[in-house]
Amino acid sequence: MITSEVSYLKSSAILKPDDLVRMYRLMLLSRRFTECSLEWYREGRLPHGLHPSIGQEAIGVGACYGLRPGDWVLPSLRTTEAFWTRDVSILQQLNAEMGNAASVSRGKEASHHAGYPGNGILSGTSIVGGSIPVAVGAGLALRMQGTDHVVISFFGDGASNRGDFHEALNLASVLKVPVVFVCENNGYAQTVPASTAMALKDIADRAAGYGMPGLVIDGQDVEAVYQATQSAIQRARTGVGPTLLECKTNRFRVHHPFFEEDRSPDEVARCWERDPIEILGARLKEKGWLGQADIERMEQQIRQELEEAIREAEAVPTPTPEEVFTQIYAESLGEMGL
Amino acid sequence: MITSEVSYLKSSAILKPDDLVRMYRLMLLSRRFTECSLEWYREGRLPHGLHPSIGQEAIGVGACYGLRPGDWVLPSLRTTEAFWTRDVSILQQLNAEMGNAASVSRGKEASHHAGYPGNGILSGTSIVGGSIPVAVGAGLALRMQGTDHVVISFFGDGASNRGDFHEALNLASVLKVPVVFVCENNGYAQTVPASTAMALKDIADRAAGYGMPGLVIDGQDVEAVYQATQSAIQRARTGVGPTLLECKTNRFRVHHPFFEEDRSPDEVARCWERDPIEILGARLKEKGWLGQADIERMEQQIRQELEEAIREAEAVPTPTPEEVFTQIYAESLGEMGL
Amino acid sequence: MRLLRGNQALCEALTQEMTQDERVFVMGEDVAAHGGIYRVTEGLLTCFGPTRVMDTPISESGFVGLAVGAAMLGMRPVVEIMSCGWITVAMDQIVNSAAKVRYVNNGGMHVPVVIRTVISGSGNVYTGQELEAWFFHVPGLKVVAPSNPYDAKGLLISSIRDPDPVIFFEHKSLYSMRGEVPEETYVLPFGQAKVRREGSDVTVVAYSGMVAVAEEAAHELAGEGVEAEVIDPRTLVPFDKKTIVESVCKTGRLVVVHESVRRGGVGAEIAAAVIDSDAFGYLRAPILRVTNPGVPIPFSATLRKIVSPGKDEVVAAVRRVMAYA
Amino acid sequence: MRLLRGNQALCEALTQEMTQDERVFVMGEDVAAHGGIYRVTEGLLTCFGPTRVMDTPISESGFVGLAVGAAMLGMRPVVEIMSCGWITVAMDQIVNSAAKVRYVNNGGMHVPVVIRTVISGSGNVYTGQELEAWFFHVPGLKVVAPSNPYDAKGLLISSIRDPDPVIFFEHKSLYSMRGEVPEETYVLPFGQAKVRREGSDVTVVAYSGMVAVAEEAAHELAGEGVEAEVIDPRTLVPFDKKTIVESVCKTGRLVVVHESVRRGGVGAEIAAAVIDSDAFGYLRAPILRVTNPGVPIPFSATLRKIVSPGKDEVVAAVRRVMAYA
Ligand SMILES: Cc1ncc(C[n+]2csc(CCOP(=O)(O)OP(=O)(O)O)c2C)c(N)n1
Ligand SMILES: Cc1ncc(C[n+]2csc(CCOP(=O)(O)OP(=O)(O)O)c2C)c(N)n1
Ligand SMILES: [Mg+2]
Ligand SMILES: [Mg+2]
Repeated sequence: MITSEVSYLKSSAILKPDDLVRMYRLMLLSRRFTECSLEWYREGRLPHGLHPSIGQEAIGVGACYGLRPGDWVLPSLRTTEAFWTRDVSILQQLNAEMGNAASVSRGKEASHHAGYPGNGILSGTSIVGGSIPVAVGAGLALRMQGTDHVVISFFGDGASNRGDFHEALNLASVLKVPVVFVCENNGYAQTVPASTAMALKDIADRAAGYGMPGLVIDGQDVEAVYQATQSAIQRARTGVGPTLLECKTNRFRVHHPFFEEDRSPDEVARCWERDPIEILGARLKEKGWLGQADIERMEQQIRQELEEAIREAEAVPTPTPEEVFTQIYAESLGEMGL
Repeated sequence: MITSEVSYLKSSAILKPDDLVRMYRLMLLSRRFTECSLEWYREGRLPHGLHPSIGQEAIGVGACYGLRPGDWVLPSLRTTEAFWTRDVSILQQLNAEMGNAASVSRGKEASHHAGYPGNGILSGTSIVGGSIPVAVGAGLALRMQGTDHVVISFFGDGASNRGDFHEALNLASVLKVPVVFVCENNGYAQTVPASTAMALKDIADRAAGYGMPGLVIDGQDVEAVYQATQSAIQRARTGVGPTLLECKTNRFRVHHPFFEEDRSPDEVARCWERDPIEILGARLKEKGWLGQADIERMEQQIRQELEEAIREAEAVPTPTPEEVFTQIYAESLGEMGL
Repeated sequence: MRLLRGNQALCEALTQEMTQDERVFVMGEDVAAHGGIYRVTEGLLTCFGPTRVMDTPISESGFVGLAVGAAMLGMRPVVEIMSCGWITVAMDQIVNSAAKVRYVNNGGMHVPVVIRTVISGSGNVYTGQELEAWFFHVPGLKVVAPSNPYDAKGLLISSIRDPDPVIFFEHKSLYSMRGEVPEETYVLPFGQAKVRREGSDVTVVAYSGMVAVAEEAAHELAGEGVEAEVIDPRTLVPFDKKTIVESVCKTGRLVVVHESVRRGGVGAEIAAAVIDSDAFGYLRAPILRVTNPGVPIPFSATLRKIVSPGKDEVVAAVRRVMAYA
Repeated sequence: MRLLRGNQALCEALTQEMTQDERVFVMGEDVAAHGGIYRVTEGLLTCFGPTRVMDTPISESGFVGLAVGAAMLGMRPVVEIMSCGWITVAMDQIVNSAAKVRYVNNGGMHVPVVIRTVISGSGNVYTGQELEAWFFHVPGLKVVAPSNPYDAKGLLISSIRDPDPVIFFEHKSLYSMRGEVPEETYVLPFGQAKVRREGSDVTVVAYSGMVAVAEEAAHELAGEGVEAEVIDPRTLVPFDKKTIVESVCKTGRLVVVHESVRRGGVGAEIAAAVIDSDAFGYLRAPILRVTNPGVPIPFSATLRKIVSPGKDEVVAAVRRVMAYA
């Protein structure tokens, strides 16, 4: 099944006003967290900076919102939203961004590839596309263990050009693994436009090559993402098989603060015309489910949480030197490591 | 463009009776060469045995027949026919099967991955699928050099599940490389049926994922293969881009003589119902272009050529021991190799 | 005791572990219906069914990645890569996924996966490659290389039970080698070398397919009055440095034998580690290595014989170190 | 003479070679429009146009394969893999395609390709990996690792002109390092070490980013009256064993420094090769290695400092060998 237009499967999953407001808050939190992180990075308060998800917030929130405990996700380098939606706290992620002694990896890995087993988040690698087969394997385990849990694998348009994408989707389809592939197509891989990297319009069209449904979703519409993912999750849970969801989106910022922006100001400005937070906000206001005052309260709350968290994170010491040698293996090899 | 049925592009390339008789002879030669090689291997006269192409002869012959000097091919482990069609002699390939001092690699590589630069044949590797990007690179070079030459990349159904297939086809399409991808879909990778390895009927459907036309061809019909390849070659030569041709075929024998046959005798017998040599033979007889007597003469000639060649090949000495150390690098590193 | 071939010993290890631990499963090309091209997984499909014994497409990177993901969620996958010559296509999943998970999660997740692969020093330039040195170089991976059926069974069971990713090298000659193998389940600890033969004149370290070659050489040398101590480290990571250093302190001479390429091979590390150990002061001769001299394995059998180290080369090396000073 | 940063020196090498040889072309991620994330390919797109300077999809295995195929038909591709941490995905094309073509064709075809990649010992567990030892182990590959802008330019030009596949390691610190670089085109021969500093007490071998560290250490040691001879092999394959062996014959002491992991690293081979050389009889102390001790590069800068070898570790190792006997 191939859809070459923006569309999504109908689903019975109903989002109540409360849910939508919660989704709005998650997106807003992610936006502010990212902005602050970039700011704090510029100020030297954070060591590395992150890959800003600004403009793409609807994808991680919409896809993860309906997950159940016991389900798993494997975020891309940019799916910051997966963490919030799966209840990782600001403090946890700031600790991770700092690599301090309270971070989940105790300074061994950065925030964007951090794993939180307690929250159903698998750690990814820096190798673009390399985590897609790992996510499929996690799904395989869940099925072998007799559960009806599912895995969501997030990755970018660029990752879909890696051999691992191909092998993973083919394996998932032929083994009917309960996994949902969510491609965050922001049209770029670092500085290279997708049009330079592939000769097709919709990555969703790749699904047919694995005998899998592929759908194009409006990645700026959190409800659309939610509904499509829910259908795909349902398909996965019931053992029918995996689905590829291509969420069309835009990267509103440069790839990473290390980079210079090559895109024209015009092109970047056009991205902002469809801000997922604005889109949901307008809808909620229209329905009367969220007022300007509510939003301001939310903003204030978030700002306060962020400030408390950074203060708290900055008070945490760095890991102790000896820790660098632990957890390479289950046991220390000592002299047997040569 | 996707065709999910057996079909092929119409082409203006016209095969004259002479051409068809020559194609018949090439297929017959390949069949007898392979049968003899297997026999000689059993008798210990050849050291390794080959991957029998019996039943698949129409593909290599049909695809390579219309190539021009200056075009290149990169055969799969089973495209024995590419060698004959590009004028490699029986003796050359027997020397290669023996790895003797007259073999093109001087004993360094076996026949099925031999390169014959003079005949426009690139060497492949033992790594299934690994040669597909290499073939694309050859095509890229031909275009950069300002020629209108093309490359044919042969590979099996199993190879289409490798990441390199994905990356190579995507690169070829986006760079509009003059290459034709010919997938020899014999339904098996060693002992694993394609139905276990992928959840789709037609590998041609994968082409859409690269923005490339994909066509299903009757791989038992040498004329169909020829016509479809000619159209695809035309498309490549004129700079329009690559094409994926899926040739449906059957492997009439076991993967390699090292293996035991897992398929039922029934299944194997069914393969023989569509023997490409019989199919073309019947057509030629019907048209009156080839009589039974011609065929018998051909058989006899081929048998004689084979016997002369094996005798000649057996008289060639093995390479001299020192040769094992040459051509690792352009120059001998001596002590600088450590 | 009962004699088994190496492939039978490995198959028994898999069968026993799959019986006692339902988290263990097997994945690879031709491993299910066909029983493995070297018959190591024979009968497993019948015993354990298609959900635990899976034939895969030709997607080594993909299915190693799957195994890593499954292991992260508590399974114990054993995957087969039919030849070390194309483990090259799965390096990323092995090195960046499997080997790093424990570290980046500070132990919060780990990857108990076993990757079985076949080495041989025969075949051709591709399939003849023995690349254990690559994995040896990567923190986070354990590397196992049994030399006989008894060790193969015990080490495979230990590998499956080990909490870390293990690259398990099976030399083709192991499959047809017969040896005594107990029926019951047993484990062999990692990092314990086996002194295959005691001797006081020279220490010969060899692993995998070269242990038999070293033993043959030792036998011949004994006829000349030279007593070689043959040591098989059995696991390369962890590595039993102590046993080897003690032996060299005793003999004062060391020859290292491996079938893989010399430059940057495991033998270089063994030599370098011994040099930087208590044995330094005891060394009476240079440390020699008997290895592939740096040649791709050619197709011609005549040429191939020149490349792979055999008994004669080991004997010659020992004679050289014995002649020293 | 004119001072250039390392990335400028490399860019100049590419520009000059592309100007004088139209077979040379460049391929990789972000190399064209962006000019390379480390600015090594800056301006090439403007000079040579999109057919000779190509941005690729994230398909390292694919485009390395393309480069091999193009090289087989007479082109001279230079491809960039942005971090050695994911050269893992291209191992098969490098080792089985590029490295074997000459041999399997008995010289009838060959692969003059250059694969540039970046090492750093910083970043994280993935990007911090320095895997030169893997390539060092593979017959058919040449391995180059310049330590300064002058060598970088000359060695890159030599690499492009070399008929064999070259893996060209660029340490991140090289890009910002300034050094004298002649404007004209020049080549540096492979297999010729550079004695960076003469000394009679101890030989210190270091390459790539560690040469500067070794020189710093030598400077400090000179203050203590210890004269270290610092040697940069510059190319690891071919390797200038002679210069190092002669130096060790003179000094009697050897310390090898590399930023990559110790176990199975290039340093092991250097030590093992020296042991099995004329220098054996001259060695007055064990050969020490100063390396990453076998730890993935952690994200935390505090932790990272512990892992990467610095001046102090080199000084300490030299003091240890000086104290010996
Ligand atoms: C295999 C590999 N090649 C290159 C890189 C460098 N790199 C990091 S992020 C990135 C772009 C990824 O693009 P995409 O998958 O579209 O995700 P996005 O950054 O747009 O969210 C690249 C090329 C890498 N990390 N891994
Ligand atoms: C990467 C890799 N995996 C496994 C193998 C072992 N192997 C050799 S041929 C083959 C089957 C190839 O199947 P297909 O591509 O369909 O070609 P066919 O043999 O059917 O012609 C396999 C699995 C290999 N050579 N390379
Ligand atoms: Mg993108
Ligand atoms: Mg097949």
